[in-house]
Amino acid sequence: MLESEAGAAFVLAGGTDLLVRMKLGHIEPALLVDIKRIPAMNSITHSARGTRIGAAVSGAELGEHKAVARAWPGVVEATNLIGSDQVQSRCTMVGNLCNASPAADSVPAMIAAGAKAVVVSRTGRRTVPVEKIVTGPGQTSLARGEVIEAIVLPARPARSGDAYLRFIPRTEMDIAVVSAGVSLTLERGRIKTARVVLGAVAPTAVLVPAAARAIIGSKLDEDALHKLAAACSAACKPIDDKRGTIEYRTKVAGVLGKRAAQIAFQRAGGA
Amino acid sequence: MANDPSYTKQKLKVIGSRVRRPDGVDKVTGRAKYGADHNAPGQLVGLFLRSPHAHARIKKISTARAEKLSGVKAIITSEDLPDLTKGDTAARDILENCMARGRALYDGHAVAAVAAVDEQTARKALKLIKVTYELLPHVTDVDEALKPDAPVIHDYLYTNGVEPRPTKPSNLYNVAEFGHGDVDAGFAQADVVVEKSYKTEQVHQGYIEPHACVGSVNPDGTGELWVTTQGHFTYRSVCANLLGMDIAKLKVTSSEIGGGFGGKTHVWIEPVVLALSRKANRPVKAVMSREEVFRASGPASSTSIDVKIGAKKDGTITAAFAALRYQSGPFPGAIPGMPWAAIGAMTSFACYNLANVKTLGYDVVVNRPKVAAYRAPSAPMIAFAVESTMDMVAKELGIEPLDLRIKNAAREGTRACYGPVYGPIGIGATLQAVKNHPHMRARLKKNQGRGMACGFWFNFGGQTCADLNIATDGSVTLTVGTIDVGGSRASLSLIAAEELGIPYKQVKAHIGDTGSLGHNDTTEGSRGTFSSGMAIVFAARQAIEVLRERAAIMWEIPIEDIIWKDGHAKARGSKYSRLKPLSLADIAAQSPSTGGPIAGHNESVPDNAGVSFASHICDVEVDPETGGTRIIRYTVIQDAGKAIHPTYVEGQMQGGAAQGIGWALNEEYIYGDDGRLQNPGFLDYRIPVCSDLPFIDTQILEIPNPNHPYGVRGVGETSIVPPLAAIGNAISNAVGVRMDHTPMSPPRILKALEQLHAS
Amino acid sequence: MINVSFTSSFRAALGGADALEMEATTLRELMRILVAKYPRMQGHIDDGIVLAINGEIYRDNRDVEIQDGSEVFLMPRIQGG
Amino acid sequence: MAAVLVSTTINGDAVEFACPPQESLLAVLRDRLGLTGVKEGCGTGDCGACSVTLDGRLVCSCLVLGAEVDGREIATIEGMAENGKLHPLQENFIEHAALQCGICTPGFLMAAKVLLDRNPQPTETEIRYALAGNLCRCTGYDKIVRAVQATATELRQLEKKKSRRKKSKKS
Repeated sequence: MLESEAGAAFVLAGGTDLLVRMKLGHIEPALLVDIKRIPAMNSITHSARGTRIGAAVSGAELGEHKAVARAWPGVVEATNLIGSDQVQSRCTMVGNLCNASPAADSVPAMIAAGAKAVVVSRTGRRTVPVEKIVTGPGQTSLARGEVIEAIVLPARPARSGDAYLRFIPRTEMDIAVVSAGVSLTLERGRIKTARVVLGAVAPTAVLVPAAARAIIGSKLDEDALHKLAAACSAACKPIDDKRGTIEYRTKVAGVLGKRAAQIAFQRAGGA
Repeated sequence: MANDPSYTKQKLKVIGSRVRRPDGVDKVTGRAKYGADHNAPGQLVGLFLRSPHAHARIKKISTARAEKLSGVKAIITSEDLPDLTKGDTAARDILENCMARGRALYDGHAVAAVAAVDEQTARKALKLIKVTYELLPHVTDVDEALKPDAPVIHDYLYTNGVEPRPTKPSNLYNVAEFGHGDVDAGFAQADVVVEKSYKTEQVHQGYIEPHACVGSVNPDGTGELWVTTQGHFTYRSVCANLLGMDIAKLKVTSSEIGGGFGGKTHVWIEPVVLALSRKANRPVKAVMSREEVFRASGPASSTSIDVKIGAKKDGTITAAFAALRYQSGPFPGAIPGMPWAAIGAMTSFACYNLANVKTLGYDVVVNRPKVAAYRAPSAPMIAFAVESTMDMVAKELGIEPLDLRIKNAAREGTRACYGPVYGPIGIGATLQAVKNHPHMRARLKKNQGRGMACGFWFNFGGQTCADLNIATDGSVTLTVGTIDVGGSRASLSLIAAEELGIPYKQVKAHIGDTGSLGHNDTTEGSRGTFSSGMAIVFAARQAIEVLRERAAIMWEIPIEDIIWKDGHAKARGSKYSRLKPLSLADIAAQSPSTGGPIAGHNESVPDNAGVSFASHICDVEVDPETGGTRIIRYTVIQDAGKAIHPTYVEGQMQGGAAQGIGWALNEEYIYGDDGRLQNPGFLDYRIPVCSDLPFIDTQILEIPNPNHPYGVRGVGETSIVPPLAAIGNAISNAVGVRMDHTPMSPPRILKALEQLHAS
Repeated sequence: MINVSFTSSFRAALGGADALEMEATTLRELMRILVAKYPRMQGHIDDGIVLAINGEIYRDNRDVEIQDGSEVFLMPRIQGG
Repeated sequence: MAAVLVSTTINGDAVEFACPPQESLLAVLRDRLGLTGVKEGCGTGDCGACSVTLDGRLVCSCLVLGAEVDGREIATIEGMAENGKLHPLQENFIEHAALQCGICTPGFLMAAKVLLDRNPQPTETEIRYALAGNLCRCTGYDKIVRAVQATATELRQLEKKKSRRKKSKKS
């Protein structure tokens, strides 16, 4: 259907972004496909081998899944930060991803977690790292007729933790001005692997390998944190807009990267 | 006695009790009807086409294709709205603001309107209207608009209030001066002089209910308008005048109002909706979108202010000066002789007893929406500047900021900075209450700071008209012409019950439409409970006269022998000991045979609503790494006069404080270089949400207004005045930076912190 | 005799004066006398003015009695929200 | 696009309506079904005035399409009072003056009810975050939070009484 529609075709999951764009007259869909009643897109499966979250699973439903919240507290928190309780009842990770806003809350956390998107079309199915989906503000690498069926999170080794922090001027209801997601695994008290991702500081969420390198091998001491913050700030290519300045985003990206790393470290059992 | 407004010091029985509001059930069940909740048979949907440009000549509007669309019933441009204002410049500006005439003056300015059978059709029609614009240079910043090379918005505006009259038009349309004494001499006496410049960005009232109305004009020239408004009588006369209708032939009904705060004191879409209805010969309903509310209703001014205060070592202020530059959108302020900066200038140093004071108000036009009143209009911005500077003076002198204020506080006999001499006022009492408040002694943690600030507002009375009708069972109907934004039906019912000596539950208050009462001024200036309350007192006293007359007829004794006490007619003297007192219900039951319905009326112009003062205390915590600020604790202390319904008085104090907090921290209109508003929605125009705020403690001081029988003062507005400065002072005390620009948003605070650390 | 003072903005209309001594028993009478003597004051009155008698503000009522020895202050009309 | 025929349940009653596929549930409720207690403050999910529940979950009805609710259960403010008796939240909103202008009240009541149904003993912070999707410009939220707290206490006491009665019946 999506493939054959000549006009503007959209997938409707939670609708919390799509309906706003329709209301404001930014888009006039010729076709809307509601995926909420497709069973494969509506469920969460969680096992030792990994976690699969259907594209139509709402933020609230994800938040209520205790096992996923234990394994991936950062991813779940990030998803639960999307909007109010009203929005949580409807919004989805995949919708958040495909809306392709550089400030999407769940995206840095997903990328930090090494999440993959299961992309389906009439001709088949492929698995793509989340960071390859969004190519720019409002743009994705999905081809016409392709939709994301689910997000897959890898198996979680022991001694791992993740965290997501965003800065907003209020306590709720805002779009992130800057955000940071960190996921890491410890070995004998030291950080063995890490992924650090920033949001709202570039056209897409950015994975910052230099920031990860700054803390790998460390016990997250002051020096490592300082280097991490510097690497985060260095990776920023933000814009000045109504939500923040270049200067502000660059500075606070480092602060949030540091704070998110500390939380993730603690969650992984680091001292 | 009957119409004497003097304070009576009488012991009050029901006033001051926290009764349930009569419209409560309607409002918790969804039954209450607001602006958008009314529908008329056969109504059309009205939509507006608005300019995307800040300033542009409208070369051509072609509506032909839209008119041909099936379902489109009327299209209006300025050509359908001839100028009938006969030299009344304020009315002409309203007309031009409702629909652009030759030029679009701001992003969002209406250029055409459509009435169609449904929203989809109306939307399609808007897209088919083709407007040819020629872009003109624009200016949105108040300081930029005053520069010599700024684009001059109107070639007909010459600065008023300066001698000699300027030879060239400019964006500065008015200069006003207030004050007394000799400020130069005063500054010469000072040991310390502090000067500082400030900016405050534009904010919106942010009422949750968008403007909405249903208008219907008949071919015979009569019409009806259902509308959310703070002043249905004013809407009636403005709409009738603009459209050439007889005022009495237009009936305006005020719906329940979903917040106004000054923003619903002026017409925006209503005259156009009536014009659409007249053209289509069908009722038309129009509801603004939230985006339209931000772009095209009436926010408050953005400002640029200089303040200079001089003081002696002992803390005595020797001189105070302020220059205020306020923008009012593309048109002069709503009241020709009293534009926005002038009002701000009048309130500037009203809290203080000053020998030498001078204020200058510069009013400026820019390419932004036409400014409207917002709760104590113009006062919060100048209070931010003055009260911040007061803290700086205190710091220079090494005096506690509170003590500096106490030392210089205005009192009875002080000449106010705006001219007159004060009667009994409450600023000193609020400052003493601050001093004694436990909040002032609470411990603060790292990165936390405490600030306090004062505020002033005038309060008004205005033309008022009210009816009180007694049914045959003794229940009482009040009909008032001021609207109920925050529980005034309850307070007015309490007043009637008090005066008549009957239980609160026996009274039911209604808001009358324009057909049921004489003119009532708009419900602004904190006047609702004050002035309608006064009219109800007088109406009740008139009704009591009638009740005594009727008792005299029933008993067949002279009226002079009858007194009204505790809700009963009582015969005075031992010769009448056999006469059992007659209750209001007893007399009402006999009314058909004793002369007909029993009622009281009042038409009056209550004045002297009593000036009002408040002092606020605020604790903040600042995250020094992000500049994020949280309000940890907040206390409002206000002289409210007698609180008729203390719970709703507290509500006014808390609500005003919350709006001030939003203004201080996050709310602002953000314009791009293209002159377009970038954040016309609640997502990026950030009003405080529930999790942003703590409980807001209140302390009501009841200093009676000598000019009201119960001592009532206006209470609604003053509470928005102090928060900006209280928060600025608290931030300064928390992390050492003096903020001079609102909102004190995280990027601004972080930048200030970095500058502090760099120096 | 009553002492009449004015907001600074009215000074031009009063030929530079900012205080006057006048005889009047009501605000209406005072304003009539004032305009007769200073015709340019009519412009300010048309724009809207407010009078204060000994600090008590009268925005609309013009039939208020003025006691001898009172101070009357004239300023522009104000509006609220 | 042609109109969609939808069968749904609103406040316990079976309801059928037809609407264009792009029409919001908010527009359906207000303009087609006359449920004007559901308010529109923004139309973009930022103010919460249009809050209703959909299969028990709190949603902004402006962010739901009418066409999506086929076979679902919707509750609006109009259904909150049962058999002519106000819900304790409604009582307490009046009692504590938790409303001034009242336009946001239906949305707050729906959000507060969902909160208390799930969490009978919320902390002040939990209440404030649960209500953060609902904007109020009049009250500063103070009396709203107090009304919810008072209701929570009242409902817990009611619950205790009920369970005590059950126990005494058993024994």
